[in-house]
Amino acid sequence: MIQAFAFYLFAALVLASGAFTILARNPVHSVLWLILAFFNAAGLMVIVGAEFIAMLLVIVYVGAVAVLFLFVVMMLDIDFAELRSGLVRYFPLGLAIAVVLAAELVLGVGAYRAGALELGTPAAETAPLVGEANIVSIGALLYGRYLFLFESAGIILLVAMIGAIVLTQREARADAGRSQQNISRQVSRRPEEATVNTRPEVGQGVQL
Amino acid sequence: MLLVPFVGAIACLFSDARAARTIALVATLIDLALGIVLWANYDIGGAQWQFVEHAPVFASFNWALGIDGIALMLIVLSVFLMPICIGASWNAITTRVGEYMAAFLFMEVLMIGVFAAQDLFLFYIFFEAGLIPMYLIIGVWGGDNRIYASYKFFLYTLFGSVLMLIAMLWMANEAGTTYIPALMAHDFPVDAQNWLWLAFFASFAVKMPMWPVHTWLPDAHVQAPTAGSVILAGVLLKMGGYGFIRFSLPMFPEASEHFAWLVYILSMVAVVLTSLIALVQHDMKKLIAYSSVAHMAIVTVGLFAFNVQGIEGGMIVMLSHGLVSGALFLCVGVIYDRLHTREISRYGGLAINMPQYALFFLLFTMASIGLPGTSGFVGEFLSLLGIYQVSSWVALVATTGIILGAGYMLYLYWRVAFGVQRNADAAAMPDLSVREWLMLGPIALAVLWMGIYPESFLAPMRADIHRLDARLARAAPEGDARLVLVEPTAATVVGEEHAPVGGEAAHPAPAPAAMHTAPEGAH
Amino acid sequence: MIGIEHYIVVSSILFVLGVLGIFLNRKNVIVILMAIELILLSVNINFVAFSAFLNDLVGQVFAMLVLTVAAGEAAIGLAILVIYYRSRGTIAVDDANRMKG
Amino acid sequence: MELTSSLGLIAPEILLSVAGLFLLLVAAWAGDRASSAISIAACVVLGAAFFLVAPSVCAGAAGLETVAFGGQFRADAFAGFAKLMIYAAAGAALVVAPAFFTRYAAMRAEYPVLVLFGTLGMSIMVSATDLLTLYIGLEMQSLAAYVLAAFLRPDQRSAEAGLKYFVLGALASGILLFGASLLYGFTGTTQFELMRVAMAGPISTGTLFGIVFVLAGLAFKISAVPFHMWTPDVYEGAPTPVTQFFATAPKVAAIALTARVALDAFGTHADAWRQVVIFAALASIVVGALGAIGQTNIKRLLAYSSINNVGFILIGLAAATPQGASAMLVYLVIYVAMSVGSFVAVLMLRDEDGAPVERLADLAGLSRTKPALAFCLAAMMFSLAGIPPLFGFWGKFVVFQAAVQADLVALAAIGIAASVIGAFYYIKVVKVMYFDEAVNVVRDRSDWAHWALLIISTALMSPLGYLLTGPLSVLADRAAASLFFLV
Amino acid sequence: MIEIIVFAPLLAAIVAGLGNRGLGNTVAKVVTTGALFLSCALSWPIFLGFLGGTAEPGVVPVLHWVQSGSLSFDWSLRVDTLTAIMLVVITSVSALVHLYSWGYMDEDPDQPRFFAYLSLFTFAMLMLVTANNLVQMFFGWEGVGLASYLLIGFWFRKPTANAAAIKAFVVNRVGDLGFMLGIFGLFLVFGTVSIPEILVAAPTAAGSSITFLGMRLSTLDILCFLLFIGAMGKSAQLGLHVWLPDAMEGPTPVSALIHAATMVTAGVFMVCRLSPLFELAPVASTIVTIIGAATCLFAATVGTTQWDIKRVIAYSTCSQLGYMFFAAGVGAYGAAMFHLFTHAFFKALLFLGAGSVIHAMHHEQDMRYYGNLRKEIPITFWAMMAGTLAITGVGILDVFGFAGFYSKDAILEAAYASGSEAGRTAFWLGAFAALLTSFYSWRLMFLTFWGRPRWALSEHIQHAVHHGHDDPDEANPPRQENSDMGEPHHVPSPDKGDGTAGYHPHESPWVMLIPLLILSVGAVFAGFVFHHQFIDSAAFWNGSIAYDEHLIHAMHDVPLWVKLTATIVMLVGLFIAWLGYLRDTSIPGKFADQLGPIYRFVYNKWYFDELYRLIFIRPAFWFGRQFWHAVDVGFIDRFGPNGVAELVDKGAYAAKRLQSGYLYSYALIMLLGLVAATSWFMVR
Repeated sequence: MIQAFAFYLFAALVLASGAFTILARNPVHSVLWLILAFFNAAGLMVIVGAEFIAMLLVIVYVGAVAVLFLFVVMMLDIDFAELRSGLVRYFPLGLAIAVVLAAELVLGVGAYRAGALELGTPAAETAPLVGEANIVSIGALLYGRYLFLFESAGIILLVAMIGAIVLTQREARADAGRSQQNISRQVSRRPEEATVNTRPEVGQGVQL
Repeated sequence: MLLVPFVGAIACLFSDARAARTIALVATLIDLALGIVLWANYDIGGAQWQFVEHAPVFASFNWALGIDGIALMLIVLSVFLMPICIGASWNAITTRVGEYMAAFLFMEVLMIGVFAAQDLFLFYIFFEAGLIPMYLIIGVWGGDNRIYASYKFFLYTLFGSVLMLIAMLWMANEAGTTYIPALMAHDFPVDAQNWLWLAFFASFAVKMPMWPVHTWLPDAHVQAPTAGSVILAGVLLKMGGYGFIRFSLPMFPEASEHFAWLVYILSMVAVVLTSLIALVQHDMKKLIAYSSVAHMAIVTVGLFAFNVQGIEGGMIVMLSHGLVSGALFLCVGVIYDRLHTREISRYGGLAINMPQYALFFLLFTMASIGLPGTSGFVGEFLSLLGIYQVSSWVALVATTGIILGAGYMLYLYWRVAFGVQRNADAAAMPDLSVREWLMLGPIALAVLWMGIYPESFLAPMRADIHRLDARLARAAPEGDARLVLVEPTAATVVGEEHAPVGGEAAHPAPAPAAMHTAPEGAH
Repeated sequence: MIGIEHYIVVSSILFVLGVLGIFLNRKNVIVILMAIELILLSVNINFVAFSAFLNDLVGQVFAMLVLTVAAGEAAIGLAILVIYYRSRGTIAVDDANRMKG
Repeated sequence: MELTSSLGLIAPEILLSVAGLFLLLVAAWAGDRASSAISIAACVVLGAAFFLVAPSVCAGAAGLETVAFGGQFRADAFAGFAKLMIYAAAGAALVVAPAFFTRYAAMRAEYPVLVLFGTLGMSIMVSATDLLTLYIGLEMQSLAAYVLAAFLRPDQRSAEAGLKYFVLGALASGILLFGASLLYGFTGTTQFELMRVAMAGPISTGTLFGIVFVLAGLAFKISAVPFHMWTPDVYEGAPTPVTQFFATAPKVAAIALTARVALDAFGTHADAWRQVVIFAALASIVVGALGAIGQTNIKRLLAYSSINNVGFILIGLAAATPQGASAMLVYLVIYVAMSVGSFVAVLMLRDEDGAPVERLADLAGLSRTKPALAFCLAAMMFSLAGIPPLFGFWGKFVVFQAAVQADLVALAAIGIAASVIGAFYYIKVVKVMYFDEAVNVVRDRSDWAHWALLIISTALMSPLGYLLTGPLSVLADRAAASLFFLV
Repeated sequence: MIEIIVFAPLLAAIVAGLGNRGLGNTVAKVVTTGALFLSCALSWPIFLGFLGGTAEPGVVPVLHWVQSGSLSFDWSLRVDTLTAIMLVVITSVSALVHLYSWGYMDEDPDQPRFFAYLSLFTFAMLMLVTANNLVQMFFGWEGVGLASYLLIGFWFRKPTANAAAIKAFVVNRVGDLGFMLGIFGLFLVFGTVSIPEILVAAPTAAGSSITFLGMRLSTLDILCFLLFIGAMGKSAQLGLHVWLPDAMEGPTPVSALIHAATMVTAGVFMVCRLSPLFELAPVASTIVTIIGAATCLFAATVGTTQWDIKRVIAYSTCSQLGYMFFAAGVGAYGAAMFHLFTHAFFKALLFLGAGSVIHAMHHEQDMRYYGNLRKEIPITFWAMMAGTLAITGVGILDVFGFAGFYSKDAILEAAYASGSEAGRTAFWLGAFAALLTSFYSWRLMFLTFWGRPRWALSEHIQHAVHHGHDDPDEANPPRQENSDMGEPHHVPSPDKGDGTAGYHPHESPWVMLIPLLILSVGAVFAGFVFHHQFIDSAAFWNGSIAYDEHLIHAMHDVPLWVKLTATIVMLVGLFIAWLGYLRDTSIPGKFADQLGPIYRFVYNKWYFDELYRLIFIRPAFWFGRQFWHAVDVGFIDRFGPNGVAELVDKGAYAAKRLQSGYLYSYALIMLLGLVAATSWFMVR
């Protein structure tokens, strides 16, 4: 009962905030709605017992991605007054198509036609480990069976990193010294050189 | 034979104008010599396929060459016309000579290849590849409206042939071989034949060209340089006819019979319509181009007469038309080189200042209208004779072509060679040069030779055409005979009277028993 | 009891919302990026739900990978957005039609 | 044990990733000065990977011994064949890049690294036998590609290209993922093989939707109509070497992947998806041809051309037979060679300032000013149009042959008839080069690397290419057989 | 021997033609004329051999020609009685015409060409008559057509000459259409094109029927009819006669040779050659009879009103050919051939005489500007007189007659004797035509040689007088008086000085007069000498034509009035001519005024030319233009290539529009595709 209530609550919220995400005029609001959507989705996941993914969702998305969005929105400092969300020419058509798609998905996939949904039978080796927490089972899979993909996903992140840097890095060579990174100096730096133990008095700031 | 022009072409690409001309001429002459050797060594009545080269190249592709008499004749025609074309372009082409000559030599390779190919796809490759050099020839060295013409030529013919490719693929799949002789003996299911036939027809009809897909021809001819027109009319159009003989008829005899009415109707329309159109042309090349359409219609009726005379006639018309229309285009080129216009009205009275030219022009005009003693007659006569045995209506309409043909050609001749000299510049044109003599002379001789002693040309083809005929007869035994003899009253007739309708023979000459003078059929 | 179909319906609608977001919006590219995140979210819901109902963890692994990739994607998308904004001075969707035809 | 053999099977991928990481370090240390060296090194790595893969292709590797990681990955001859093409194409994209970027002072050391990682992604794609692997490979490739498209930062068009590519790409992968999730849910597995087994028998609507969504997502990657919309814009906007890369390697990967998904995972329901594929094929041919006609930009024209070509490839897919798969591979080889040739030729077109020439009109009279270049480009165009005896014809030929053998005569007929429309714009390029008055825009001298590539591809396209048909057919047949587990 | 006869002219033609101006006039003339006299000299012994019954028919093979399936024919030369007659006629007249042309064409710069054409013509004609198969006959048939075309258009600077040449060729081609179809049909029926084989096999086909153009017709009738169409074209029978008068644009010797003596008789020859076939085709024979008779009458009526001297003779030729045909039609092939034979002499004579007159009158051809030439050119006059006597058939029964007397009488008798309805009709028409013949022939004589000189009004004469006689460009005279322009524009006023304008016609040179004299001899005696063999001797024909004994007997048994008819009508015609053109020259004018419409109808040649122009030529051009612009350009191109191109362009435009550059529309289209696919599966 509680479960059902929670489900409907989360589901309604996730849909509502999703809708507001795309409808909000101010991108900052959109981001905030998006965050709300993520939270609710995480809630949905918790209901079915996927705590790890739910946590991940909150941490990665809310903590990183959404903040990144916010950051960019702020950084670009766009004149939001100008960015009133207008409707595209094909809006009615698009809406109609979207509705049709939704209906088809709901009808076709949701199996309201045939009552119970026939699901496939999973392979045994990927079933959750008996008696272990969700996170343990996933971890075992990731580092065992799906090692290759896990590593590859790492490379994807690397690529994303390189890409983001390559694209956004300002041409800094002209004004050398501003932010040129000297990796060897960084690496070869020793704690003694870098840190000083000070004991400042209360009320006094650190001398830098 | 394929190698010589190919090497020549490569050489031409990298040489300057003068060298290119020489190389091209030498290459084509060598090929001509080879062609003559081929002819001389051809064993008339021997095996159907001679000089066979066969090399499996890869999975479904084979390098298979070989000729029969029909192909031999067309190859000889090609190699015969090539040096003349080179000659025709000797002075007329001044830009990018090397490439021009290379294009022509490539054309030669491809033309010979088409006629010699014994593999379905090899044939297709040669058939299609001809588009490229021709496209360039028209487009680069053509007249004012060359781009439209070259496009039209290219796309029209391409569209025709791609359908053929599908049919070929299907055939290869069905028959399990791409070897043409094997396919010629393969019996395709009758209902499939219809589709295959139509697909092939699309290609060959465009190439031929038959009405109503002929409209690329006048444009292409008009815009092409002289030598291009010569090759176009002389050889390329023959590919269509050759295709009919090599593919449509032997491979799909039933379908050929089934669609013969279509061919007849289109041909009849073509004969009358294009002749009338030719009558009102102002542009010489256009006129000749339209006349080509009319002549090719005679070819098609001949080929689809399903008897020996018709097919042989069709072949001879093709050969003859190759020579004659080529020569006519050369004639146009001769004066075009001097005055740079093809407007008929700009000329007149050329017989006064160019009597030799007028003589040649006259000869070719006469050959074009099928005067007996010239090549045109033998072919037309045989074709029409052939078709008459199938349908007197078709024969009647097709034969009106000889009236209309006489009309427009003589009208042309009048306006160009006769009459008064209307323009001073036209009147001042010098007569034929030695080079032009060398171009027109051999064709003239060949035209007369073919007219007076066509046996030289008929003999190599005879065995093959008989085979073709036999195949047609076996597969299409229905009574083409709308023309039927009956012996209702004949008290004089002794012996058995057999049913006149259709009967057992493809030929409608079921001579009544008493008529011993009439040999039974042609087989 | 909440069945799998409920989840599918939710995720389907969310998916469609995301898709709508892409072409509903003509002024702001960032919102489009967010719409894409919505789509991915719907996918994740799907995966997790299926995973749970199938009693199979692959779905969750998949969802995790999707999360990872989505993060990278977001980074790159934003980076592209930034350079686009730098070069054009706008992020309006309507303006991104220098190339067409 | 299993892990060891699996690692052996992914040796090329390991090589690529290790090399990528190493070169990234080098790039980070040495900066952009080392970009040429890194490019060369990347090329070497690609070459090495090429030769690592080659034996399995030659041997026609197939069967269980090619399966790695419990069915997520398969290094069979089919994948190998595709990988060979991908590596070669990526190498070509690397070779041509420096000369191009130098002009903008935009040659970054990261370029070869990104190409390498992109290649790694594709490599994973073509070997993927699991939706997870598929997704990872796809995204790795895509992310690299998004970055590459926007690589020329100062150029507004490049940024716009990157943006469009990214947004639509993300949408497409969203669609694909949604489909994947449905498939997972309704079949209970993400492995192709198991999926095929699970799908046997009557098909549920959910699975069907999954199939459609997955194929739609893949159709985006291969830019099949109606998921092609990004192609012209991205091809035009992206830096030319990148465009060349896009037109070749990712396309190969995506097509190989699509083929594997369609034939392996959905193999039991070929009838179900065939209609969609046929529609996409014909629509691609027609739209590609029509779209190209009005173009004035060569790169855009080639983009439409690639859409057009994809249509033909899909005809091979629609056959859903080993012959069809083999034909696809053969076509791909030819297509890659033609595309490389064409784009290299485009790269070689520069005005006297060295700025690239992209307008069709500027080609006018090229045959006078740069006869060799014009000749090569003309050969490419005729080849793309599929006119024998150029090699492009062979590709179309095998594809249609496969279609006819699969009794798709009508499809083949319509497709080949529509190809005539395509011929129109190819010969239009030739027309501009050969028939129009010279405008003398193209002046700059070209890099030797360009020439080398151009000559190689022209030689391939020339009738000499037919010499290759024998081995090519054999290899493609083996590769296709491995896809179908037929040995 | 026969080879030499046939091929000597060909060789000469080649030599003269290729040598052209390089060779010089004299060489060309000598070569060609020499070759012709050689042929002629060799022909007469053959003819005499058959006359004496010593020669046997034979076939000389020359060269294999065509072998196609069961069809096979060779080049070969056949000699029998019929051929021998034609050989003599052709070679003799041709040789004389060659000779005559020495004088007539003396001032022309293109003489080698002219003589080459003439010899070429002779060769073709000889091929025609020696043909052993229909195809070779067709070769000759077309060959003479070509030569005729060339010779009519010899003065090619004149548009009328060109038009006439083309007209001649094209109209002949219409006939050839029939001929070819006839050949095809014969091959279809008999499986051969060899004439003897066909004739042998012909009786077996009698009574059979055949489907032609969907109609079931008697085999031999339809085939003979088709062949006869060919003959009609060549022999200028009613309907296809229109080219013959216009052919007078050619030089006069040409008219004499081709359009009087030889080529135009090819049709008659063909019918006679195939006479056994025609014998078996009663319906076709009837048609031949009727057409022949109708032509005979028609041409004669037109001939009475023409002013151009050559046109009068041309229509006269046409008319005489009609006689020959209806003779053949009623079965009197011998008579037809006989008339052909005699006609060759006297008509050639008349033409050459007319040429001589024209020569004398400085290329003036309008008889209204002649008059009183009797005294100026006496030899020509007497020669013309002989010809006129021959054509009008002057003679006394059983005593002596000029050539036409025997042949024409024989024809009329045969027509009467045949007993058929058509034969009777032909008889009466022929008789009336004979009256007209007499009238127009004497009219011609009177206008030309009697009366007062009326030369002064002639532009030609004035031109000559004012510019000196030997005007250098006389060879290509300006457009000549063309009498079909309507009413005579100036009726010569009788007294304007002496009407001579100071011009003195001079007699032609001897090279022209000698042929006249030789032909005069023929015209006078040919009938008398040969009529027994031609008409009465089956042995003479020796099976080369169908010979109907019954008809011959019937001919001899016709009533006396029938036999006298020809003479009587001749006298009546003479009288009328005398009345109208010597006695009171105003009568014709009044007569013409009174019968205005009929006169104009006849004067304008029954409006055949106008009719043909209206229903054939103008529509042909109109349709040509229509088909070109409307069908080819307007329809096929518009909806074919151009239409497709436009469609493609529109599609390209649509594709371009679709590619709007907006992200959302791209996404929309992707989504559309997705929804379409899913919907497809949902509803499927």
